Amino acid sequence: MYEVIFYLTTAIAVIAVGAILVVRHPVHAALYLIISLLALALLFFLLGAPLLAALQVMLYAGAIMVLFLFLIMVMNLRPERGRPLPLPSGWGWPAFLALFLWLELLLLLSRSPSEVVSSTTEVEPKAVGSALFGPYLVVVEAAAVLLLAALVATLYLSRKERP
Amino acid sequence: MYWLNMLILLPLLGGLLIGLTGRNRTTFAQWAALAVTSAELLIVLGLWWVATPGANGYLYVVRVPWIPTMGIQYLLGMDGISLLLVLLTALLGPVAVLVSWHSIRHNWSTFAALILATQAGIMGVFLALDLVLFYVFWELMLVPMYFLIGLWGHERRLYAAYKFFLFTVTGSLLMLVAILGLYFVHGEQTGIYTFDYFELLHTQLPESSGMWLMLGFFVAFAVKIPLFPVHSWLPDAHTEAPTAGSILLAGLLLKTGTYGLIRFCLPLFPEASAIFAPVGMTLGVIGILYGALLALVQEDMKRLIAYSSISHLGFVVFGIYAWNLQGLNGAVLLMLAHGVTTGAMFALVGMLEERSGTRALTHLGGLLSPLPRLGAMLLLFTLSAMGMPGLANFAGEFLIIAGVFQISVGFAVAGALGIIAGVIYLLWMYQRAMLGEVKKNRAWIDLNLRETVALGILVIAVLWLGLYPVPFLDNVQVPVATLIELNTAAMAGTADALH
Amino acid sequence: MIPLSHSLIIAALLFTLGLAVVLLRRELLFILMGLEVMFNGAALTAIAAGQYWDNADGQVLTIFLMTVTAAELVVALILVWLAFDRFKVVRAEALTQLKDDMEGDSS
Amino acid sequence: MSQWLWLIPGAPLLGALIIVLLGGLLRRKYLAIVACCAAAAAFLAVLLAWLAGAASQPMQQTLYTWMTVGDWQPVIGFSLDRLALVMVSVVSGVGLLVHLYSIAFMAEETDQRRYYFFLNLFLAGMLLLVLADNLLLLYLSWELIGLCSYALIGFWHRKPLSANAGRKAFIVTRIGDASLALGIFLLFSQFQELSLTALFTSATAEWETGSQLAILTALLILGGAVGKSAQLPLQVWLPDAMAGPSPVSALLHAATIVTAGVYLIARTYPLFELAPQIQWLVTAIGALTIVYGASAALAQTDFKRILAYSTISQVGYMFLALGCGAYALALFHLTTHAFFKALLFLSAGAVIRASEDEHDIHNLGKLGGHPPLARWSFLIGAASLSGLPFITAGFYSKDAILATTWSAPAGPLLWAFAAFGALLTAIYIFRAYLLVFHGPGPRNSTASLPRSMALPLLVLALLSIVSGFIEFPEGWPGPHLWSAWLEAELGLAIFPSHTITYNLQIIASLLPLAGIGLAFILLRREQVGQPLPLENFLRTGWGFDAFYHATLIRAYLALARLLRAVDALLIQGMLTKMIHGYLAFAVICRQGMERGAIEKALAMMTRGFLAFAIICRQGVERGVLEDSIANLVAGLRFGHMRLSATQNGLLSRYALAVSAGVVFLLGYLLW
Repeated sequence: MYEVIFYLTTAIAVIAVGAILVVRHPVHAALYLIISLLALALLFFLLGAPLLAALQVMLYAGAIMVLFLFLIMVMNLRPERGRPLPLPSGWGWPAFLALFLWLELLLLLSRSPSEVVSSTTEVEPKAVGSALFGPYLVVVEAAAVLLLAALVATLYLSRKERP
Repeated sequence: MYWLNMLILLPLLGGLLIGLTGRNRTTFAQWAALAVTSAELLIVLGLWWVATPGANGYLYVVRVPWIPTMGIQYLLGMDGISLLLVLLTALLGPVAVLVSWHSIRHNWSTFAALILATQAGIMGVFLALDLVLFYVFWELMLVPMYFLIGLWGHERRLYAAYKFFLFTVTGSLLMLVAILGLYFVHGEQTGIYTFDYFELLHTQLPESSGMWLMLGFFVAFAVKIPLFPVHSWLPDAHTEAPTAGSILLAGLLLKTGTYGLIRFCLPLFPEASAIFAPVGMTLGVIGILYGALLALVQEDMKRLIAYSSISHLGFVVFGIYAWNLQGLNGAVLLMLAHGVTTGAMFALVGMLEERSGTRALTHLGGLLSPLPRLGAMLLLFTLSAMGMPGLANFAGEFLIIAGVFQISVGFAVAGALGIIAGVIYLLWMYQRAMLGEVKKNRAWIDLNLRETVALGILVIAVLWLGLYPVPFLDNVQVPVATLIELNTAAMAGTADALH
Repeated sequence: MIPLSHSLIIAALLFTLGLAVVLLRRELLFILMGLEVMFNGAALTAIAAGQYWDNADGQVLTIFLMTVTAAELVVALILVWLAFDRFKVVRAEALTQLKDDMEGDSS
Repeated sequence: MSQWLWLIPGAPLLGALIIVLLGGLLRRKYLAIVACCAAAAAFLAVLLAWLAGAASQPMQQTLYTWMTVGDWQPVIGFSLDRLALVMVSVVSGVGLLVHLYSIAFMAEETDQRRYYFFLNLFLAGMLLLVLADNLLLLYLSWELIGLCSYALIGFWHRKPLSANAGRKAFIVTRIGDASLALGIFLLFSQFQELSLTALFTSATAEWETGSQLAILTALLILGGAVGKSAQLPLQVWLPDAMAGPSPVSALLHAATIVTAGVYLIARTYPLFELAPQIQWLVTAIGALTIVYGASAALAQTDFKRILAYSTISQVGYMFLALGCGAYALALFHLTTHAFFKALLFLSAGAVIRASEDEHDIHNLGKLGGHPPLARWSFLIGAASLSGLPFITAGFYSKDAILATTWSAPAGPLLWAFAAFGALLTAIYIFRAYLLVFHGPGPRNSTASLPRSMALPLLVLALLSIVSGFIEFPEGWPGPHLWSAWLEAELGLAIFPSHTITYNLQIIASLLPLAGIGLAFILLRREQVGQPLPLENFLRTGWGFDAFYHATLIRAYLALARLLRAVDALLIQGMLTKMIHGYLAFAVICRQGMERGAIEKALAMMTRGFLAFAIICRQGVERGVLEDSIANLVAGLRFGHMRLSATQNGLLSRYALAVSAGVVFLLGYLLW
């Protein structure tokens, strides 16, 4: 059962990514990307990394993809200008894949925790945390500096051009 | 001695501060830059005053581990020679700031930051005794200089900046290879992998690899000096740079090359250098005569002075490779003298250009009457450049030729010819710029107080160096004696090898 | 129990697909999405390896990967926006400032 | 007094400093007064030195150590022996008089600050030169006076003639200076010592007479002396130097600077005694220069140029005496010459100034109306210069030199030269006198000179007559104060036997009289319109200037231009081409990898071979190297243009390249 879910999720992720390769509209591509990210989150969960799964959903599927969509919206991109937005035609497949994912998640959660534990060894968030603030403390600081730099760069790039 | 760190950090941090806060506040940037450079000068004067030489001739040493696993340290040291060059660096700082006061019209804060960064880099080069640290400073001084030329230069500034950078970087990469080579040779011999200058001094080099490593260093320094075949970046860079840039280039950057010869080429590879010395002297003498001849046919005053720098630096190389008491003393003294004299001449040409709008000798003339003070100053420094006794360059040139005379009479005669050639082109320049009829009639304004102060500092230095160089020479005795011991040892070694 | 090799193959598949997106699509936004997929493939490798050795390091690495991705993406998106705003360009082949200028350097 | 020795050069130096630093605050009139006070202070200091007994006991003073290099520590130190005492007296005395004269002469000038600064500085330099106790300090002052000469000759720098003359003087003397410097280096490398007394002791102890080193050293020092003293072949600067103001000509180019060479040889005579060949060379230079200067002076039309050539010729007499070993006599002639030549220049200056800067002697004669004082003083100077027997100082000093020449090697020949020179001297100076003062213009004039100009003229006229009486000719009754006093330092001159001496003296005293007669005859011929034989040749100073210009200067400039062309073409061009070559090479490599088609490479190679063959044929046919190089460059550039298309700036291509590289690297690492 566990393996079946794993490979199914993998298939969803791969299909979603493959779809990015062929769809024409950026919004569709973004939708497929979200699907694949969610599928990956599920994979992380199955691989015993619940913290990462949660983070994946929050950061990628939540924050980053919103940025993508926002940008697409601001740029108001269309494959060919003049034609009406063909959104209604393209939502079926993503919806189907998402539904599939949801079902899998339900199935997983409905099973008893012991079975899940037996099939994989979970690495606790606590272990991750103590590793982060133990041996990797310096790297965390460096990452903070990186984020600060990105912040400054973004501010600089997005400033209004002086007259 | 944390004062050594101060020497590097003060201009670096000061420059950073001015660059960040001085935007659109020109007056603040100017005065702040002046304050920082003056403070630097005061610190150096203080260090000079209290200097007490240690056992090995070093006055101050700072040693902090940096990357211990690779044997890299933060190792600064100051002996007599670096003291004098640091003094020169600090002296030219306020001058460079003062002459740029009005000639730099945009972005003063950035300009000040770059000037100070260059100064910090040069200070570092003169102080670093860890080879990796030296290399870092060596490159560090290039970058702000590139921007100084490229942003505030004259018409063909981008070409000049690009050429300058390309030449020097090519040279310094060879040096990096040589540094690494030395590191590994030393490591294999002793098992201690280190870039420490004092440790590397004791490396026993096989003859052929010693020669190659020495050549790696030599090429980097020769580009900076610059010696005859690789000099072509210098006239362009000097001509296109802003006045302050020219002062720093001619006064200081060129000295890093000759300093490198004295500090690294000779002591690290005494045998190879002893074999190489005749070639070095030949290159020096070619530079002397070649620069002097080409200077005669230049129309652009800055270019003329640039070629005269080639000639004078040829003298320095000449003296270094003569490798005896008089030659080395003279070389160090001439480095100081040339820094002061040529710096002042570039400053004067800059002032002349501000007033007349041109540097072309064909358009100048007769300016002694409307600009008596400027004319008198230019005469003084021109005389110093042509080796008038009692002024700065004479003592150095005299000692160098006296030293060379003991090695080879022919070379000495060629050097004396170089002095005559110097008189010819410098007087010709002075006559065409200052004497004769005034070619342009406009409201001429003589030197103002700011310019007089800037030049006054240099006048004092020129007279002091010419009339009483003992305080400077005293500092050089111990390092020079060490170098000469190395030479005698090396000569004995090669003599043994031959028999 | 999933063997490590399977996870790695999946990760490689994702990575390759992302690379294909980067190489084949012309729009800047698609290229960025492809990059995201590639990052995620890498993250999956790290997680799978961490699972295999029963170690928190893989997850730590993934967290850093996310940080880096976030920083990279923010700057990249701004740049895409600037390209659109200044040059009215959304496709990568229209941005050819790096092209070797044959006439310019024949001095 | 010893510790106050520095005052002698120090006083004018201080004056110069005051003028340059505070001159802006002073009014024009006071500048001259400050300068005169400084000169007077120097003169007073010299007088004090006389009173303090410097005439019998040499004085020494060391101010401070100049530089320290190992054991060698040259000092700033002075020594005042009898030789130096003579020189400082002459220099400071004439200097003071010229300063006084300048007050009135330069009163109209606007740029007096510069003038007095350099005049005072010159005085300081000259006194320093004389007092220096080591060669380094001597060289310093040697250069310093050269500089002041440059600045003062070019004082009226707006005229290109003046500026050029100044530069010429500086460069020509600098050639001599370089020779002197090399001599100093040679001495230094031999003895590690530059102090004069120490040098002489070690040189006489270590070198044999006539050894090569001694000859070389003496020759190099002679080169320096010849440059400063304007002797053959470096005499060309002095006639042009007359472009400067007249007082400057009087002080620098008659009394002092040109005698610096004489002083130098007299000072270093122990070295010359070690090299008899060079000593004879000094004699020969002197003899030739006497005739050269006198003959060239014969044909000049410029008033001051006559005096300039006369100076060259008279300094030749001093060289003659030096070469014969009669150092005291050379010094004697130096002293009297300083007086009468300064007198001649100053009175000529007064005449020229009164006639509104007219230099041509014919025009001066036509203008007439010269101040009587100038006329009389010029006459006295001319008489003294030509050596009118018994009553003038010039007779006593020149006659002694003529007499002593006879006993030198090749003596009679040298004597003939010198005597011929003496005859010419009388001719040219009286030709000038007669043309200027007895020309067709009105003779009588009431124009009087300002007092500060008159006083120096009177003093110098007096000295031009009486200063000879301290040393009567050899074999005559009367005082021989001069040679007796200097004997201890410079030795005695050698004279031939008394009968010969008397005969020579008779001939020598007749020569000036004959010369004056000849001058009258020459003048008649000139007024009829018959020119002198060889006039142009003589007027241009035997064509030395043109010769030097054609050979040395043009060659030098040509070399400089050639090197500039080489610099531009070879070094710069090669670099650019190298960079282009690298670029083209890099692009070819990339192109070859991308297309990967062997045919293309083959086709390119064939095309390249074809092009090469064509280029070779063209090269052979035309026989010009440049064409082939140009074609090569053009070919490379063509290839570059074609191949740089791959660098297209497309993002995805670059990304592809990156990933391909990664795949390749990974593959390499894995297998």
